[in-house]
Amino acid sequence: MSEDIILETRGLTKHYGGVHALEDANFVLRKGEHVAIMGDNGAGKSTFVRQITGVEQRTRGEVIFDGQPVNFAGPLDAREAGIEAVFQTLALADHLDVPDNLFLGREKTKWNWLGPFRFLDYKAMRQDTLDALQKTGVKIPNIRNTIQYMSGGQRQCVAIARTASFHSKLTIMDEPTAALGVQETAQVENIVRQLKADGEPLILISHNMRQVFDLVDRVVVFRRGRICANLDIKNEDVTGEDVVAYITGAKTQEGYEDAA
Amino acid sequence: MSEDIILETRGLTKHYGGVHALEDANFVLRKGEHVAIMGDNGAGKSTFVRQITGVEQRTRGEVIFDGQPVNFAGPLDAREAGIEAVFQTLALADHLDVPDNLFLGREKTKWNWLGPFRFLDYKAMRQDTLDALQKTGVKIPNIRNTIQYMSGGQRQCVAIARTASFHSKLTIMDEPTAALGVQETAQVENIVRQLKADGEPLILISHNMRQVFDLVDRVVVFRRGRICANLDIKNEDVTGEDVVAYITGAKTQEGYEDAA
Amino acid sequence: MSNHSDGIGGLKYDKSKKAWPNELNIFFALIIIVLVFEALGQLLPYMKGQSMLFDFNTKRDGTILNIARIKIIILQVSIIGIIALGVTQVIISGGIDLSSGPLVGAAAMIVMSFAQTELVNGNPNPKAVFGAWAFDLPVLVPILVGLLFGAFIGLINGSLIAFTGIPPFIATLGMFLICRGIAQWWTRGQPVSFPTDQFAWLGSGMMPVFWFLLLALLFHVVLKYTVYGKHTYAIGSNEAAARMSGINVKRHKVMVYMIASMLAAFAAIILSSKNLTAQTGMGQFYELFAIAMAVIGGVSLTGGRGSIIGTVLGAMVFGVIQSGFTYIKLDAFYQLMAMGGIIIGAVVLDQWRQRSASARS
Amino acid sequence: MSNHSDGIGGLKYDKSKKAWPNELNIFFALIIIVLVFEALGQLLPYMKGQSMLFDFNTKRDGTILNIARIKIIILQVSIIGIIALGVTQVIISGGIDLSSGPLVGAAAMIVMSFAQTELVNGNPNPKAVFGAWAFDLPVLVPILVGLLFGAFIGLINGSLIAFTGIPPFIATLGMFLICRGIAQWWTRGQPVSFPTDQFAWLGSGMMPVFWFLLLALLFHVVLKYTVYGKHTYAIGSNEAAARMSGINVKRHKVMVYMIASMLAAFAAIILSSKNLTAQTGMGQFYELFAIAMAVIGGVSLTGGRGSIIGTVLGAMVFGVIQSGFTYIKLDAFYQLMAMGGIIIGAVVLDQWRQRSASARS
Amino acid sequence: ETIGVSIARFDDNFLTVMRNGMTDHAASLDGVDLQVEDAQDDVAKQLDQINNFVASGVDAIIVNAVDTSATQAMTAAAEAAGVPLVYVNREPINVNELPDNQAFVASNEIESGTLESFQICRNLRAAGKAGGAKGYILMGQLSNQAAVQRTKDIDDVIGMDMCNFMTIIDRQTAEWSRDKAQDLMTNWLSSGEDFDFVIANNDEMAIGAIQAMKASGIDMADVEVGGVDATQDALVAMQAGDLDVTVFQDAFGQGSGSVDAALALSRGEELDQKVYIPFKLVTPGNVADFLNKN
Ligand SMILES: Nc1ncnc2c1ncn2[C@@H]1O[C@H](COP(=O)(O)OP(=O)(O)OP(=O)(O)O)[C@@H](O)[C@H]1O
Ligand SMILES: Nc1ncnc2c1ncn2[C@@H]1O[C@H](COP(=O)(O)OP(=O)(O)OP(=O)(O)O)[C@@H](O)[C@H]1O
Ligand SMILES: [Mg+2]
Ligand SMILES: [Mg+2]
Repeated sequence: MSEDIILETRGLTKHYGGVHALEDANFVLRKGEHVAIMGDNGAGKSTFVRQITGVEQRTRGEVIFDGQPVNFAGPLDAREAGIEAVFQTLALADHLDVPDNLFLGREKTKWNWLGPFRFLDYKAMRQDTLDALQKTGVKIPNIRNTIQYMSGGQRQCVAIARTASFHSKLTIMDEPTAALGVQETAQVENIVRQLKADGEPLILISHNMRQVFDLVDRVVVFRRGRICANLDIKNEDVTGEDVVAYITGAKTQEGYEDAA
Repeated sequence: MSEDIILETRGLTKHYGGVHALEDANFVLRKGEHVAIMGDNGAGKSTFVRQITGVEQRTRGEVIFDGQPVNFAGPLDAREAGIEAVFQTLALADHLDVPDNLFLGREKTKWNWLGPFRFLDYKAMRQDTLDALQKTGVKIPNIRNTIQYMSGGQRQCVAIARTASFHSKLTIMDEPTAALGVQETAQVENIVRQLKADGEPLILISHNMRQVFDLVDRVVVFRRGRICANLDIKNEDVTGEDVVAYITGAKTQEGYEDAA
Repeated sequence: MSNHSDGIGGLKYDKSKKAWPNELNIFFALIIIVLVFEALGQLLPYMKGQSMLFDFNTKRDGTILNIARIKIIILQVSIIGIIALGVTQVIISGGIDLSSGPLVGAAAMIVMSFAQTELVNGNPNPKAVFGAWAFDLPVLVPILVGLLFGAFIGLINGSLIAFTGIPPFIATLGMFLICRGIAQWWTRGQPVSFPTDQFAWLGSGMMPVFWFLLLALLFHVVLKYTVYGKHTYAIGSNEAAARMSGINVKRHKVMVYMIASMLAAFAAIILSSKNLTAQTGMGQFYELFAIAMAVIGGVSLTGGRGSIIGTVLGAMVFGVIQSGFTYIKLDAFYQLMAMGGIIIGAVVLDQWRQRSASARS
Repeated sequence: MSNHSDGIGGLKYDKSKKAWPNELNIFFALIIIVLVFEALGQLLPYMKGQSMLFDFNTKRDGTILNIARIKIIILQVSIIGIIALGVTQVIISGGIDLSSGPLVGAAAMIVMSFAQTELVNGNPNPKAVFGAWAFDLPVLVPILVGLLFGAFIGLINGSLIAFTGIPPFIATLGMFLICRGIAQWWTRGQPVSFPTDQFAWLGSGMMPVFWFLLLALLFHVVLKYTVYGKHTYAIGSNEAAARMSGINVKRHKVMVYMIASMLAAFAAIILSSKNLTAQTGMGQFYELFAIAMAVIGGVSLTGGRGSIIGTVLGAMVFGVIQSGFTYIKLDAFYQLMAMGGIIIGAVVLDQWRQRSASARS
Repeated sequence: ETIGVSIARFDDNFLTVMRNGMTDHAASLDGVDLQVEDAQDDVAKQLDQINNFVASGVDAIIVNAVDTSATQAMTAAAEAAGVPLVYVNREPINVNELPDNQAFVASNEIESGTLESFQICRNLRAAGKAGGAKGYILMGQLSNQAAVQRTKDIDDVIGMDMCNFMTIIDRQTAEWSRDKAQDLMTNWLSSGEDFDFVIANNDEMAIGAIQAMKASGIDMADVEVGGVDATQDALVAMQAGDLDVTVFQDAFGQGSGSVDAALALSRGEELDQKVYIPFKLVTPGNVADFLNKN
């Protein structure tokens, strides 16, 4: 295996009862590379992400991260290994406010010798939260309100700010701009460009063709639980219509005939 | 008041504690007209919808529907008056399956003399569900699975199918295609076109400029809880950039200087 | 039901891997518990190889089954079982009902006062609550009084929960205390005894079992096949969604609590008839056991999931445990501990089967 | 705290309309209840104008306040209050603990067996559980034994809930029965009495109040200002999100239940010391009242919301009610009913204030 | 004068009769107010109730102790406040160290279980079963003193030479309740074992057992059944020939006696500090004497 591969899956498969949500996915991501995953609703994209991040346990297959076969027991393991993810369901605690959510699981603290009873450094977290949100361009009248009643876009921006605030070996974003307005979308796309500039690899799930063509190097298409195309859009001559054809099943790439 | 107005709001206002989410909204919708509401995240679009549909009680202002001032105690009243809505939060019951969700609150039944204990006509509902879903283009392996684990797009299509299956005097869709794939989005846009052809009025909330210009007659822009522009895109010369300028606050339309 | 039209494309769907019904797990747990008791019967020296469910001497009934034991297993849980049917709906709708136990006590006292007979062994009834007008009333009177009382309590529970928005735990805990108060206040703590023969018949012999199974069947159908049932599940699954879908959530909740309380009141009628007396302390801890039966039967305390079949099986688990303990002559202290362990064990088993079923597939 | 940097633009935000803290509502409810009792004291003819909290004769204490009554108001809820502190955390984390009451009984029996004195009025201790070695042990021994027992029970509760995934209601209901069994089995139902003077001191006089307030302060700080507290709220608010955010949810839950059970065990120590005896029936219904105190104090049974201050005020509500009833000489039956009504009323009031506060703004 | 009363349990039949004895007697006296509280079988609650009485400034307190070994703390609380205290029905453990302004009116619990089981033993002998008799024990709530004591009494009687022909097949708790006793007895019956007697810690459980036996067609003449309390229901069952033994305790008398004692103490009058009220055995022979007593 070449040294510069950050993530590889071999034969990754997930069945839910009788539903074959993900079948035999072979996927490779190089260091510094930005890849988009596209596909119909229910094609298995989020399922793929959940297997990689340990949110669920795979039915079979292998995941190799940073040169090591890994078997995360939960998302905590994945994060500790260096994978940051924005999940489609956002994973926010409704009754907590914005800073609490942003720092959930890695609070800034004082008096760390107190172990689990160490004290929270509320002030520092609040300031950092404002800085992090600024980057997403979202507007929130009062970050100390609980997050439960915030608008769809505000919630999504909090989840994105959380991921963007911490350095990682791999960032995964599942439809990060779905609920975002025009301005906020532009800001989040800037965050992605910054990651690219920093050389941090990214998996982006999106239904937005323009966004995908603007941002990433390569597109992987899922169809009915299988990968059906792997398109190097930076170097090859691929159009939006081609991608749609792969998504709908009008075309299937060579080497992926199983998915037909 | 002219006869052909289906919905009008006067000075509609909603405060949540200290948050002024909606301020003095004056809005008019004519019969058969399709209007889009655009605006930043947190601008108050969904709040506006919630006041009209009786999900929440407004702080002040008037709502006139179909010529009558109305004061819906809850969404049930609004639906009975003829307003169908796809909410941003979708409003699905996680532990029920697809037909149950589609027909929730207006089940097909037999033996109606049994009152609340009348029997469900499962078979008819299942068949109708398949037909309704077909229209949205979504793919669901088994509609009798509970909806809790379905993908974001599948859930959204169920919510849309629910609204599209029933005739109404006014349809409201809050970001209906946010989570949808390319194909499904096209299908849902066809549903909207069909509504237009049938002369049913529609309020569409969307962040997608292309979609808005394709589908609707008029765009109303919200900013910081206030309406800041009302653009007749069918007849006037309005570009996407103009709309963005209104959204971001770079421009404010005459007559809406309050919102500046 | 229709078999080839349940999907509209997309992923491959393998029909042979249908989800394993929850109720089967509980059924297995039940069988395992029976087998353990049978094994203990063989292994414990002082049991002299007795069997729990079989009777090889066939000395009493002429069958190989120990009919007497099978009867008592279900008889002793029938009355709490009736309550559990109502509690099942309440929990499915996302609520909880703590008042059912004390309601049994209060309803029993009230009902029995309208079911008294005039002469006991030829002497005047020493426990008479009212004057002569209340003696030897037709059996329908106490039944109606009981059901009305239940409906009234349920109406209050339901209205408080639906219209003021207080948590069901608090509304029914308050009602718990109120009903205990009513039970003690009714006769200032004196028991009420000596019912009419008609009334005594309602809960005599295996009648409680008959009522339990009849009502279980009825509510199985109601929950599974009627609009009432569907809305109950929908409200428990996502109350906001149910409201937005146009279900009249408040009215429905009032109905759910009223039905539950009427079932508890009916249980009180059967219980006082079975015992030929009503006492203020009756029904103690019934609410906890009714909830436990439902939960063991797979009803989820967060709402939206569960079934009457599950609850009936959950009740059977309790029946088997109780009879099993007397059968192996376990000391009372150990009974409590073992009962606690078995309740936990049954649910752990259920969880574990559910998980391994989904992992295997 | 910082005042001008809490928002980043967008809507107009009116700071003067800050949300009204929940705890204030309960405080008002408390005051209303006190005022009602004072008014009743003036209005009821047989009360002869007595006051509940004031004592104008100053016949006993020399102050205008009825110190004896104020003391007993808080003294009588201190012990359940200590349990309620633990229950508060459990509920905030999205769980429930039914085992705390029976745990009090079991822990009291065990603790007292290690706290016995050898000679009672010069005679050998008639209730001795162990032999001579267990007499007159240093007071630390029974305390440690009690806390260890509590930690052990909590460990089992927490592990069952965290690792097998069974509902907390069932795990702790099972433990409820197990602890009752342990309490009865320990001495086969015999009470254990006659502790050492040192041990007797722990719960004597106003010591229970001291412990309660000390622990309340401690846990107020822990829940509000530490990582432990924040994670407890996060898990109760959205367990899946907490897990996805990298919180070790399982380990945390075990901690929460261990702390709750240790608090219940500590309550048992204080209780048995206060009563100078341990008895298997001790702690009956404490779990329900501890939960009720928390809920009246604004802790949400669906998790994620609540505070220690609220729970302390919730406990005070019970204290005032109980003393108030004796003060106005209410019959015991009516006491139960009125207590039920007041619990419901306090929470309804709270709900109503919350709503009208948000409507007004 | 106001007297505070704390009763162990309101939903106990016997204690209810005793309570009525107090209230009826107080009502017949001029200017005597009773404030009766339910301790709900909770020692801690009982202690708090006494403190509440002190805060209300009552003139005397009557306690029906939940647990007779928990009386020390109560004695101390009342003594510190200088309020007279009377224990009723259950003998406090510190009976010999009571301060001057405290007294007790009670029965010796050891008598009840002993009278009951000894009479059963004699009946069995009379029925010619001295060669060996088997039976069951129905116990009350194990957290309750009376249950523990009465069960121990049974064992003590069986331990005597005269009664050692009796053997116990099984003993279980039916928690004082007729319903639980009915189910428990039915369970026992389903094992098919023969038995000659059933001894219950109270009448309610004895009646439950009788109902279960009758339902399965057992002739009540063949089985000796004993209870304690002599409640109305029990006496009726005895008249019908179902119940063989019960034990009468003058609940009404204890109740009114305790009120008199409390009044005397609060007025500083002379008084016997210990008043024992004996149990009385009730059998079909003398049942008529007790019919209208409890
Ligand atoms: N826990 C589960 N149990 C059963 N089926 C599931 C579960 N999770 C997902 N599925 C099914 O697996 C399929 C793939 O879902 P997934 O969420 O991966 O789709 P997706 O590609 O992310 O779609 P979208 O673009 O709509 O987000 C869907 O058909 C869904 O119903
Ligand atoms: N119940 C509530 N309590 C407090 N604040 C609320 C509540 N509901 C909404 N808000 C606030 O009101 C503002 C408007 O929210 P709304 O959901 O209407 O935005 P939106 O325009 O629909 O945004 P998006 O495009 O992200 O969906 C937001 O700042 C939100 O935080
Ligand atoms: Mg997805
Ligand atoms: Mg919105």
